[in-house]
Amino acid sequence: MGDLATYAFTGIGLVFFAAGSAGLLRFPDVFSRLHALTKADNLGLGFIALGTSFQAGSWRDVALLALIWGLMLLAAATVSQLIARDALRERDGE
Amino acid sequence: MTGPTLYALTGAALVGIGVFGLISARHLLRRVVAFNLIGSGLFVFLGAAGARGGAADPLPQALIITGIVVALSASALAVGLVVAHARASGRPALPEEDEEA
Amino acid sequence: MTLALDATLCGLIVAVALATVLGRGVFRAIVFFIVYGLLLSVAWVRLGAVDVALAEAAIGAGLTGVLFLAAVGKLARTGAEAEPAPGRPHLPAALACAGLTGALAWAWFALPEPERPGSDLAAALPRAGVENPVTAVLLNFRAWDTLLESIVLLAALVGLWLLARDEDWHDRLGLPQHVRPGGVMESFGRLLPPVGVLVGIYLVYIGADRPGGAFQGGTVLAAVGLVAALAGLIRTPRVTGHLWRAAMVVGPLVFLAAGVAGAALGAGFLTLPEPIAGGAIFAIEIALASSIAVTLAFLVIGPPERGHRR
Amino acid sequence: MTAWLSFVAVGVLASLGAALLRVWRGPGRADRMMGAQLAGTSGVAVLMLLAPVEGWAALDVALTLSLFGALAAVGFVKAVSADGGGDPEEDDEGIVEPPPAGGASDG
Amino acid sequence: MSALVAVLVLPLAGALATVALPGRAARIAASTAIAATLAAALALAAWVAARGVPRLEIGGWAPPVGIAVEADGLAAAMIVMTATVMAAAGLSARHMLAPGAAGARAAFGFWPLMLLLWAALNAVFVSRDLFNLYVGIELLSLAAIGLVAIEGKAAALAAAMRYMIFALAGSLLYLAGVVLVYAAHGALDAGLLTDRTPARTDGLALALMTVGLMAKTALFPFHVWLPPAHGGAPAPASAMLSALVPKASFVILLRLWFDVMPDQATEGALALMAALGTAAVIWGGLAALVQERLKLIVAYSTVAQIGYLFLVFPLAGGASAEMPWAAGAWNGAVFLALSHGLAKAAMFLAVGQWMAARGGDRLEDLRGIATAMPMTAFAFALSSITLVGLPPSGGFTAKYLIMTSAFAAGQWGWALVMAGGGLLAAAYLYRPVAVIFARAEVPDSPLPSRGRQVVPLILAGAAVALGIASAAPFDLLSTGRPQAAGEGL
Repeated sequence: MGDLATYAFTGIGLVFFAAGSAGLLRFPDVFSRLHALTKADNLGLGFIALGTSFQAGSWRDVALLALIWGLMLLAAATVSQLIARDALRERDGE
Repeated sequence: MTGPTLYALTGAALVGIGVFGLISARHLLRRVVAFNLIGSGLFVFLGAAGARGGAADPLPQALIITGIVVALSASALAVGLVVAHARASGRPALPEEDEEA
Repeated sequence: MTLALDATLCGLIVAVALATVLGRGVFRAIVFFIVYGLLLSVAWVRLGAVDVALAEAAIGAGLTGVLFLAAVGKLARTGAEAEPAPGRPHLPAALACAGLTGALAWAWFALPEPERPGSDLAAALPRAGVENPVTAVLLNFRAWDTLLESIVLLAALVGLWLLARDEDWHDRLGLPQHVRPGGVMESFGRLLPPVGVLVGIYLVYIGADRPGGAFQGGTVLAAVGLVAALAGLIRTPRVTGHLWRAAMVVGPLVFLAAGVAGAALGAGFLTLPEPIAGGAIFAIEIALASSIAVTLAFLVIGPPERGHRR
Repeated sequence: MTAWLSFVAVGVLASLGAALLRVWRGPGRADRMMGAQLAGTSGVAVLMLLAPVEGWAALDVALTLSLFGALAAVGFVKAVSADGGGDPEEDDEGIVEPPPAGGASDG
Repeated sequence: MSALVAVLVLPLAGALATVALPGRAARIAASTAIAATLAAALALAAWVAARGVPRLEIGGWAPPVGIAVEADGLAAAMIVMTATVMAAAGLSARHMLAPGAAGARAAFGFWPLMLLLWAALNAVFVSRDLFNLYVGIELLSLAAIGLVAIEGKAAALAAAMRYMIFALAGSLLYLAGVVLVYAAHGALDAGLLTDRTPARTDGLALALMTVGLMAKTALFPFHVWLPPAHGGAPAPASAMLSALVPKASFVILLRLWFDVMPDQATEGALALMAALGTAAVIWGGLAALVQERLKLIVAYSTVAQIGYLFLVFPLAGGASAEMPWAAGAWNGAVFLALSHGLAKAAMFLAVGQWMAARGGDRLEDLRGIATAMPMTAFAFALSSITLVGLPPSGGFTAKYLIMTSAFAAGQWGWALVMAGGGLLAAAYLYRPVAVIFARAEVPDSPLPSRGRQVVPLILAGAAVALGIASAAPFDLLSTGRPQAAGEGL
């Protein structure tokens, strides 16, 4: 049962990562790329964390997985905001 | 080809790439980056050597951690020198190698 | 499948290293270098060296990357950021480097099966006072290396401070940082440090038994300070701040004092008698981690610069 | 299970490789930063996938990477600001001069 | 034994104190550390001379688990020479780098860097562990780079940058060799490696380490960084950089080729090293002939003098190792390193005082300075005698030993290099000596006190005394000398 969940969730996570990368490569301009990326890869990471947690031997490891995902979300939210601002400035200023 | 061999060859490649970067770059910051590539390549080689025969040997790991800290110290001083030199001379390259000057 | 994983990882590492060296533009090279450090720390996990992976993630990828990024910012400020014309194509140099790689590769296959000190090390480990063998090597067996290494950090920092201009000497360290009050960067700077401090202390604390230790934990603490400084929440001190200077030397000093105490008590220089070795190592690690945190943060911030009195 | 997790890890590494293509191509510095951001997320994901195989200490590495990823992101933004110490959210009045051409962006 | 710990610990403790304490207290701490380390160095040499080689397994862990340090005669002699030069440089720096004279920045930085440099030198001289040596030479390089950059001008920063590139490249090459050694033998201790079963990779490892250390020693063709770096620093820093820093990597080379891996020494490699030394003697001498600034003349002379040191390799290594002339060549090279260190430091300190009085170091600026400052001029002349190799100086004894052993070995060419290099040295040192002793109108300028003028004279006198009373240093050097250079002629 736990193994099955791991297969399923990590698989879904991989699909999101693949989608994020495809978006990053194929979308035409920086803002749509940013849009695609921040959603896809953090969802992918979430699914992978969820999938891995079914293999964890202790609640400590599960908590750690959650903490890591939370940190990545926080960083991603901040960074995409700042990158977008910078991209705007870069477009206008140069 | 087993795991350690793969990593040892990667380390060897990194050393070569780093030395090439060191020789070909003019921008001093890129040279400092190249030093870091060489050093980490050597560490990967050493780590692969320590991973031969199953269990990882702790001694090379300790040496590598020491090496990483030493490399950061040297990089920090080098980066400071690059910035101070660029501020004093207006260029981020050594005078004898700076063709645009 | 694990071999495919190793092969993909190694291929990516080499490709990223090549991109770092060959791509035009310093900024691009540095972005690639940061990714390189990240991949390398994954590789260390695959090699079974989690202690090294932690050090690489924190120091190799993290702090070194931020150091280079900050340098790009500072070069922009000097007006000297323009890339010099790339050198002539270096065919002989490329061949020489390929030769060097070839020589190392040959050496790998020519290596004899080693008689490792592994058995001696394993025999000594129960008397080391800690369970993590890497910590035992760093803080006990090869403590002299580690003491000198903590001094290397200090030497680099003194040398770095000397690169300040005389007229800037009494200013605060590094570039002045400013952010939009209440903006995203500022709130990020408020959210991250509490988590970071906990993680740093955790890494120092577990170092005795599990991967981690003074260098990794100290680096995380340095990162916390850097985030706070970059987000404009704290102002960097001046070189004349004696409390900070004392914090820089306390780690090496405690280490050195422990060594001399061993010599004075007849046990020998840097000898930690077995019954108290665990406690002594923990004390030294705490002092070292504090000094490492302060010194590393100052190394990345750089020498004092004018502009704080804007 | 080991084979499956390794397979997923290879897949995530492949998507990381694709992100690197974006770092190489640019064109703007924002694109490069995004590529690096995805590379960081992928690296953390690979470490999570390795944890059941290599031991759960790998999560400590992932945790460290996520912290330093955040620091590096702040470093990026600072490095491309006009004076090396700014914030793209600041209004342009007084403090921030237009960013200099060349050097930092080279697409 | 405790003297061995003291020479390692005291400069470190002093450095930490100078970083942590405010201005005046830092200078007092520095002076205390200098005096204490000098005393410890002398005590160590006395201990070694009386009782043999002290060995310390740090932390109580024997290799291969731990790190061992040993103070053989070579280490003890280098430590005493280092202490002498450091004490002299420290005395001179008290005035030249006082906060009023040099600014708060240089006054803060000089003392910790000097003490860290000293600690690194002592650590390198006694270390028996190849990786510990790596950490030691990195500490040495970083401290030295800081001292080169201390002037803060564009030229000094460029010189420091250039030096940094060579020093880091050299360290990494050395590290590459160490990595190969550990991968092959699982050991880093010199003693364990002497008894190893040779591996096929040993030749490559030794070659990598040697090239790296050559770059750090500034042997031709890796010398380009040295003259601007040594010529641009303040005089006390130049004295340390030129007299001491290249010696550390040279001592490691001696240990590698004569102690750790003597089995790898092929005739061709040894001859190549001496040939590079010859090129350094010629190139450094010719370049010194055409310089107009006295500090650069003195710095190029270091390039040439380093060249001599490498003649030891074919005369005492490989097939020569078992021969009776090996000991003479080995002693001669170490003697040359010692007397060059003392004489070179004396020269830089003398020039520093003249620059302070005349405002520059162009030969024109210094015309007739002997009239105003006879003691320092005499020190410069005595040092010149040592560098040229005239009796009764230490330089003469060293060259005599090397030439005798070259004749005995039938390797006449190296003797010729010695003689030719001496003539070149006489030529490039004649110009400054003639200028400073020339009769000229002496401009009225404030002079340093007699107490300060006597410092270079003491160093130069010590270099000459090495030649006059060479018996005691010889006995010291033979303590724990590697088997390869065992018996004398």
